[in-house]
Amino acid sequence: MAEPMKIRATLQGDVADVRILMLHPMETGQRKDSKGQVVPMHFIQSVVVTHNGKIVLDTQWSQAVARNPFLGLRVKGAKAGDKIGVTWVDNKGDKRTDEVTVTPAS
Amino acid sequence: MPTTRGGVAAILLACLAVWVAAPALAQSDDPLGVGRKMLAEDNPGELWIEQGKTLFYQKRGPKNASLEQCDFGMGPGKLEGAAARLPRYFPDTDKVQDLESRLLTCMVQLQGFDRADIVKRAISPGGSNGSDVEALALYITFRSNGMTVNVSLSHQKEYDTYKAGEYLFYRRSGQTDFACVQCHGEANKRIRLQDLIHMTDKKGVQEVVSTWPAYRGAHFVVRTMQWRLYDCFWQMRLPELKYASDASIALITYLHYQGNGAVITVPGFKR
Amino acid sequence: MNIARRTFLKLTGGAGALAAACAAGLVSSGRVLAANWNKAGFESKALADVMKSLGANGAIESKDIIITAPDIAENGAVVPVAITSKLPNTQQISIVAEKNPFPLAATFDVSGGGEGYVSARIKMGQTSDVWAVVKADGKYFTARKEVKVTVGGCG
Amino acid sequence: MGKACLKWTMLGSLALIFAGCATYPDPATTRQMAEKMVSEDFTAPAPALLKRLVQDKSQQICSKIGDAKLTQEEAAEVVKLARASIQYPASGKLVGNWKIGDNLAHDGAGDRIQGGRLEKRKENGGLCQNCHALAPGEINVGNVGPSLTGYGLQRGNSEAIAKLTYERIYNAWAYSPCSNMPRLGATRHLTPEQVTHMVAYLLDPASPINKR
Repeated sequence: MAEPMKIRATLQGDVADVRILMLHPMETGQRKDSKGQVVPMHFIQSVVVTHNGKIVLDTQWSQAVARNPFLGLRVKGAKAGDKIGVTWVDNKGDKRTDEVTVTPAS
Repeated sequence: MPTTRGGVAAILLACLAVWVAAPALAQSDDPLGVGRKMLAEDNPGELWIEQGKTLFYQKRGPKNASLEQCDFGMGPGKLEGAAARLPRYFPDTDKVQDLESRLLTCMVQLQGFDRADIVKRAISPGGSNGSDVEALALYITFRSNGMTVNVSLSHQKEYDTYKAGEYLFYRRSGQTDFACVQCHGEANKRIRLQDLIHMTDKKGVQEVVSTWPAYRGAHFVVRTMQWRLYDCFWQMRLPELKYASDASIALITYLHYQGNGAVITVPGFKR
Repeated sequence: MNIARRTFLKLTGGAGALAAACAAGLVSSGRVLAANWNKAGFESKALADVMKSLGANGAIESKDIIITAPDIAENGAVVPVAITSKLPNTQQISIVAEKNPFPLAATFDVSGGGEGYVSARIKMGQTSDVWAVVKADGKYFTARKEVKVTVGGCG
Repeated sequence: MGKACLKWTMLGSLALIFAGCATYPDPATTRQMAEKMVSEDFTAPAPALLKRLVQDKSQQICSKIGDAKLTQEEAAEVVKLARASIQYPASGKLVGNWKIGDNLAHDGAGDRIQGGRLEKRKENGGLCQNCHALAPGEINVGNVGPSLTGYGLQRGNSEAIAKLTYERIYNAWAYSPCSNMPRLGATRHLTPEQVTHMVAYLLDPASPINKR
């Protein structure tokens, strides 16, 4: 089962600074394990970020995105308490959705 | 000492690649700094904190017990500030213990795990999801975040351990004639591009004792202080340092006492 | 532990290993493609083909695109790249590592309140120009920056 | 801490209450305890490899703690032992092949022990790149030791320089007792032949290290 993401959404003026960390192997399909077996390709292909349910960023990734991926973005017109949702889907069909609320700058 | 790795072919390839390209180092004052800062700002090590917390409170092992009764020196289950005061002397084991050796004691005594078995898995394969001990060590240290390292010497065994650690820090051996101090005794030194922390300097040693466990970028997992020491001895061409051994605890006691006053900020981020 | 080291070798053991990692073939059975996943673009081996797949032929260089990335990356397996587009009505940002076997690393469609800014981390097999390809107001623009890749664990 | 403890001791009667008041052990006790750790807390795939932990006379002398200084007598002894250790290649030729030396200088592997195994290599790397700047413009080089860029340009390649260079690589302590530089030949990390190749790499005008 996919592990939870770590999402930070911090308000800076009317822009939410969103930083997302995901736990994922992002296997290229070329690497061999300790027994010499090729580890099958396994990578996140799509990450969709929503602001109060409305899509603000729709990404397509290749296996060239680094392991345990990071995604940073900024959302205009945000206010404290707004919901930021993130969903990723990988090439095996595994998916994970997490949601946080936008917090005021500390 | 930072580590070096790679198969022969890979090394030669890599070195040649760098060397053929041979661009001037000084495009900006710190050509590596931008990347280091960007990586450290969003540290994947944070993904292991929850995992460590879950492992700590879950009933596990042959005795089906959580670690809530584990005493890291502040009383059973009291984690706030506990890591900041380790290593310390524990009367029940009659030993000075660092965080990881104490954790082992609890996993064996409270949960009934086999010590040798935990030790075998303690340092996880690079590119894996990490080991239980790595996640637990991070979570327990994380509960001291923002607190000041405050290791005290009062029991005779604490004095003894500290002094043994100091001795080992300066003890040269093996075919490289290295002790720790050969790489960590001066400011602004590097092994290839990797900065070497100046550990005979207060600020340097404080950086060491306040940033482990850390996410090791090149391994994609959280590494601990025990791993850091193990890896140094590997690179020095010396035999393998036993996990949670007295020698490791002595070195950790020496460094942490030297680093008193540092503010714990984990997980650290290492290249 | 030896497993740790060996696995590691295969992860980031050197330029050769990294190049191989980045050269991963895209032929694999049973994978689930996201509906809009730019298969042609991600399977392109040359920058020109990537541009074509994005519909970005004839894109012009723009000073309004800023690439933030290290001059020297210590670890080619994790190269941070942030792209800021000040172009009005930025709709899409792509990150392309020119000398990777498959150069197109990621494409970001910006909509709603999304700003012209994304930050990610990519794998790079060798020293290369990193391109930002930006679609704004229906037109395509580019910027590039060289990132030198040293393999930190060399020797 | 130790000092505070002594003060208590000086308070006489209080010292009785805190009988055995803890304090730093003396150097001999420390040494004994630490050496016991060294003998018990490391593993190796073969007993011979454990011997790497055993210090030779020079290493013992060179393990000064903290700011302690080497005495003149100690320095002289280290130099004497170092001089006696130097062996020359059977061929008598001190300058080998700079191309081989170049590879060696950029090779940091060999002889490490992990997971119960000794790293298998035909020969050990020369480790130079880890600590020294080498050819002009090389990025991935260390600075623990002095820069070697232009080494031959500055010194020429006379026989005397070749001998000095050979000896400094074979056993640096013959010239700089207890310096950080490993005694690469004397500790058998490198063979005399390998050292000659590194001498060539440093001195040959065609070597990249001497490119302007």
